[in-house]
Amino acid sequence: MPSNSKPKLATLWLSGCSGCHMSLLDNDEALLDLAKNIQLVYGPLVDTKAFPENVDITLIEGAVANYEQAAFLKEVRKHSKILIALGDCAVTGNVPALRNTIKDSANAVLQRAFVENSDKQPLIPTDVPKLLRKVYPLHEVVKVDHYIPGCPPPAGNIAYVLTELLAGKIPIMENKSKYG
Amino acid sequence: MTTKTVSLKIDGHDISVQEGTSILEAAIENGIDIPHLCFLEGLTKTGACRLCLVELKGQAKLFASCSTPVSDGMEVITDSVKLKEYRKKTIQLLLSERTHVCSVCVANKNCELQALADKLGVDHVAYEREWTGEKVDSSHPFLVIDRNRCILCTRCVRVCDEVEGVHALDLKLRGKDSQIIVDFDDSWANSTSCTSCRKCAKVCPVGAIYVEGEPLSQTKDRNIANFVLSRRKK
Amino acid sequence: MSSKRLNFCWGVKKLKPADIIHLAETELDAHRSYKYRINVCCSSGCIPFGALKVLKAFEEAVKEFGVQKECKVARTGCIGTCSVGPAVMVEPGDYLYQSVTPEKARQIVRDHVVLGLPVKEMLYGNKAYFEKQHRLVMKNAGKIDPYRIEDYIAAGGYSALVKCLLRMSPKEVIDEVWLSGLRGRGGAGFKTGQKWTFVARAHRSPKYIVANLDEGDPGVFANRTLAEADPHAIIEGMLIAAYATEANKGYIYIRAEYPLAVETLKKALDRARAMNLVGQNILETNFSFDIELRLGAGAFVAGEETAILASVEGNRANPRPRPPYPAASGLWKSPTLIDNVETLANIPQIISHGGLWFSKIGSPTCTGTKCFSLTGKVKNPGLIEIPMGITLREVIFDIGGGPPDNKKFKAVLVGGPSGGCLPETMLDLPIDYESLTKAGAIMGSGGIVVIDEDSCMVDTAKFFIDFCVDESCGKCTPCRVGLHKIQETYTRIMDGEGKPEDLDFLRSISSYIQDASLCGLGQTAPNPVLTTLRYFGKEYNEHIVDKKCVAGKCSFKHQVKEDEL
Amino acid sequence: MLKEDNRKLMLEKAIKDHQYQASALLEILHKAQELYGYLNREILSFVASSLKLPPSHVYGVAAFYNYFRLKQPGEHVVTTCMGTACYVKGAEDIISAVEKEFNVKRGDSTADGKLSIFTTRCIGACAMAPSIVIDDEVVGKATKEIVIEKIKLLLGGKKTETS
Repeated sequence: MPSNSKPKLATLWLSGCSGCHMSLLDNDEALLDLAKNIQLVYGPLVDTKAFPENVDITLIEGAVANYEQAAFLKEVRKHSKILIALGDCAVTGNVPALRNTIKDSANAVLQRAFVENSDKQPLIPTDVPKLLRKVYPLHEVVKVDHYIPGCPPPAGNIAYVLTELLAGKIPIMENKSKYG
Repeated sequence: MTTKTVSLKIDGHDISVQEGTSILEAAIENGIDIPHLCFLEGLTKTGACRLCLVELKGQAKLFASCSTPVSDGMEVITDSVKLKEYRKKTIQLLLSERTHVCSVCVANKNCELQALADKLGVDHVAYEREWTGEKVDSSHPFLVIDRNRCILCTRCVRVCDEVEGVHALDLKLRGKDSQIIVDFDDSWANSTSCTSCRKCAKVCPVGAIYVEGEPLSQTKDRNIANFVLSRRKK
Repeated sequence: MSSKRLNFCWGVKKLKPADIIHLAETELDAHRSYKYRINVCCSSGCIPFGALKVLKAFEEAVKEFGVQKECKVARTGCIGTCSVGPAVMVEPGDYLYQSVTPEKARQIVRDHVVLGLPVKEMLYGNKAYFEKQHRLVMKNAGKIDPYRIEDYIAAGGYSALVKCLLRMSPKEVIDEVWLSGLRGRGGAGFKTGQKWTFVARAHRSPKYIVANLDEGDPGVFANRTLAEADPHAIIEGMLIAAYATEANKGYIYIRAEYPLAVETLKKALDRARAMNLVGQNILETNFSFDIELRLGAGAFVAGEETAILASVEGNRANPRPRPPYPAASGLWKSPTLIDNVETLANIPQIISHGGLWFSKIGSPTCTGTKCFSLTGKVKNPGLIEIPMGITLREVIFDIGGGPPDNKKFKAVLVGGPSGGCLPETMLDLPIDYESLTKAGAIMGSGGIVVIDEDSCMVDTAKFFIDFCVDESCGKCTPCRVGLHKIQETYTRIMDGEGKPEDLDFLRSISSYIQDASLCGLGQTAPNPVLTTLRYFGKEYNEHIVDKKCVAGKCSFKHQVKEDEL
Repeated sequence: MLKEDNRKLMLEKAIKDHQYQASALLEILHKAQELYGYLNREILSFVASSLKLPPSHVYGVAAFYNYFRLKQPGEHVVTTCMGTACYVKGAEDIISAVEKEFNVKRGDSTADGKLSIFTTRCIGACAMAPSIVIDDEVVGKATKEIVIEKIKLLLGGKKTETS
C-alpha cells in the first residue's frame, strides 16, 4: 500500500506522564505490523510542527489543564475523524485532576510549586500557560469517540482498539478496560 | 427444622435451592454471576447499591436480587440489555460521586468497584465528576478512613454492628452529604467504642477504610462476617 | 355548663357501649338548647390571622349582649376557606363569615344573633367553592370542637366502633371495607380491604398499626387539617382497623412541624383513654388497643412505608427493600398495618353507613372522596374535599376560581414534589389514581398547586428536583447520585449553558432513576422532569437554544466553565 | 458532662416516661431540643448513655433529621417556608432579600449571633403563602418589606405584636 493512502494516525501528549505513549511502544514487534497499516503524522514520536488536516485516528494522552491545551484540543478535534482518550488522565482526569479537590487550585498549585517550595527567587513565572480553574478529562471539553482507560493502559488494549478501528469495527471494552 | 427446596430458573438454567435463599445467593451457589457491591454474605441485606437488580418474568418492576427471596417457578433474567445499561449507569454514578483516582488509591487492583467498572466495560464516566476534598482521618494507630473513596455501601457499619457488636460506625446527614462517622462524629483516635478489630477494613469494597502500611490484598476478607456468624453460638 | 357535668359523670366510671349512645343523646339535647352556634375556625390557617382573638371577642360579645343561653361559641377546626381567614360559621343556615376581626365579631353577635339579621357584606360570597365539594372525611370539620370528645360523639362518633364491638366479627368489618372499594389515600391507591386482609391473615402477635400523618409534601396540608379539625375520626378509624386485624398497638406518626395538630391529637388521645375508648378492655369488652404518638423530625422520606417504620423504631428514616412487606414483617419484624390518616378517617362512616353506600360515591374504580389542598395561583385557595372522578378543570376553575389578576393558567402540579406538571390540555382529566398516573402525575397525598404564566416550567421542575435531592435519604445510588446529576443539568440550563443533548440525558437518567431506585421517593422524583419535558418541551428549547426564559425567572449567567473552555 | 440543672431533670423525666425505650429516641431528642434549644455533644452523650444506645447511632439519627439542630441558633430565628405554594408566590425573593439585608446565609447565623435564617419544607400554611415564621409568629402573605421591617424591630430590641 502506498504510504499516502494509508490511514493517518496522530498522537498527542497533554497533561500526563508520557506513560501512555510508553505503553503504546510496549507493543514491541506488533508495532511493526501497525506501522505497515498506518502513517504516523503527528505526535511526540515524530517531528511535525503543526497538527495536520484530515487525520483518521488521534490518540490523546493526558488531561486538559490549561487554556493552551483546551484550545489545541478543540483544533485537533476539528481535524480528527476518530478521537481516542488514551489512559486514565485523558479518560478521568486522574493525577493531574487531583488538584480539583482543593480550592482555587490553579493558583494554589503554582504557589506551592514556585513559591513555597523554592529556596531561591520564589516567583511564579509568567511564561507558564494559564491554568484552567479545573482539570478536565477530554470528553468534558470535546467529543471523544473511544476510551482506553488504564494507568498506563495495557499495551494490548491499545493495539486491540487500533486494530479493530483499522478493520472498520467497533472495539468492545467489556472485560477489557483496566482502570488504575 | 426441615427446609423446603424451591425450583426456579435463572437465565434459563433450572436450579433448586433452599427456601428463604435470596436470588443472588441462589445465583452465586450455582455459579451465575450477578454484579453486586453492598451485599456481603452474612450481613443484613440493604438493597442499597442497586447493582444486583434483576428482572422477574411477568413483573414490570426490577428487583434487588440480594434481598428478594426465591419462590417456586420464578423466572429470573440477570443480563438483559436494560439491566446491563443500568449497571453501567450505577457504576458511573458511583465513580462520579467522589474522588476516585485508581492510580493513586491504596485499593488499586484490590477494589471491587474498579473490578466491576472494568468487567462491565465502563470505559469512561459520562457524568461530570465531583472532586471531594474531605479530610482523611488517620488519627487511629493503624486504621485510616478516606471518605473521598467511600461509596456508602455501609458494609463497615453493618459488620461493626452485626458481627463485632459494637456499632462504633454509623452514617450522618443524608443524601449526597451522607458520611460514615465514628461515635459522635469524632476523630477515630477519640472513639470510646471502637475495638480496633479491623473488620471494617476487611469488608470495605474500595479503599475507603484500610490498615496503614498493610497491603489491601492481605487485609481484605470477604468471608469474615460469614465466618464469625456461622460459628457463633445460636 | 352541661359539658362539665358530663365530664364529671363519665370521668369516674368506665364507659360501656350503651353509655356512648346515651352520651350522644344527652349532648345533642344540650346542643338543641342553643338557638345559634358560632363556629370559629381555629386551625393553623386562621390562627396567624388572629382567630384566637376573634374567638375571645365572640365569647365576650355573647356575654355583653346576654345571649349565652341561646348562643354557643365553639372553637372548631378548618372550615375550608383558608385564604379569607379567620373564618366563622354561624349555624343554623351555615352562614360563613370571612376575614372576621374582633370588632366584626361583636357586630355579628349583635346583628345576626340578637337581631336575627345576618351581616350580608361580611358573608363569603362564593357559592361555587362549596357546590362541587363533597364533605365526607371533613364532614365534622368546622362543625365540632376538636378538643371535646362529646362533640364528636354527638355527631355520631364512636358509634361505628360500638357497632363493630357489639355486632360485627373482624371478618365482617374487613368485608365491609372491601365492599366500599376504599383505596389508600396516601398516594399509591392500594385497596384498603386487601391490605387489612394481609395483616389479619398474619397469625403472629403482636401486630401493630401505624397511622401515617407525615404529610411531607410541600404545599399539602390536608392531613394536618383533618387532625386539627376531627382527631377522633382518625382514632376511631384506627380502633376499627385494630379490631378488624386484631392488632395490639398503634402509633400515629405525625410531623413535628404541625404543633397544633400534635396538641389536638394528644388531647384527643388523653380524653379517649380517660373515657375507656383507648387502652385496656375498651368499653368493657375484650378488645384492647393502645395508641401512642410519634413525632417526625423533618424528613420527607419518612412518609415512605418502610422508612416510617424505621423512624417509629427510633432510627434514621431509611427505607428498606420489599419484600418482606410490612404486612408480614413491619415494626420490630411483626405484622404491621400502615394506613394514611385520611384512609382511616373514612372507616367509621363506611362501617356506619355500609360499604355499599360508600362505593356509590365517587367513580366506580375510585370510590369515595379525596381531600386536596388547593394552593398557588388561584382565587380561592383552601382545603377542599371532592368526589373522586371530577375533573381538574372543575377543581381549578369552578372551585378555585382560576388564576387571579387575569393571569393565564399555565400548569397544575398534582401530587406533590414527585407529582407531575400538567398543562391546560390535560385539565379534563378525571381525578383518580389511574388517570393521573397515565398522565405522568400521581395522586400523592393530595396537593394541587396552580401555576400561572409568571412561572417558568424549567425553574419549577428544578424546584422539585432540589426538594428531592435535599430529601433523598442517600441509601440507594440512583436517587442519591442520579438526582444530583439532574440538578446539575438544570443549573447549567438555567445558567445558559444548556446543550441540546441535555434533554436526552434528562430523559434517560430519569427513567433509570424511576426503575432502579429503592423506594417511592426515587421512583417518582423524576416525574416533574418528565412531565415538563413532555408538556412544556418548548420552554426547554427556548432556554437551551435561544437562552430565553418567557417568565423571566432564569438568569443565564454563564458559569466559569463556559468561559474557559 | 451535662450540667445538673432543671433542664436535665426534665430530660431525665421524659426518658423515664418513655421507659428508656430505644425506639423513643426521636421523642427524647425533641424534648432535649425543646429544653436546650439545640443538641450539643453533651446532650447527645447523655441521651445515648441513658437509652443505652451507641453514640454513632444517636449522632446519626440527630444528624439525619432536619428538625434537629446540632449548632446553637441565633437569638432570633427567622424561618422561611419553602413549600411549593410559598415558592410559587415568591418565597425565594423574600429570603434572598433578608440574606442580603442582614448579611447572613440561610442555615447560618449573623456574626453577632443575634439572627439565624432557616428554610423549612412547608409549614402547611399554604393558603396564606408565602409564610415566614419570625420567632414564634407566623407571618402570612408576607412581602420582603414587611419581613425586613419586622426583623429590624426585633433586632432593635422592641417586641413585635404577636397574635
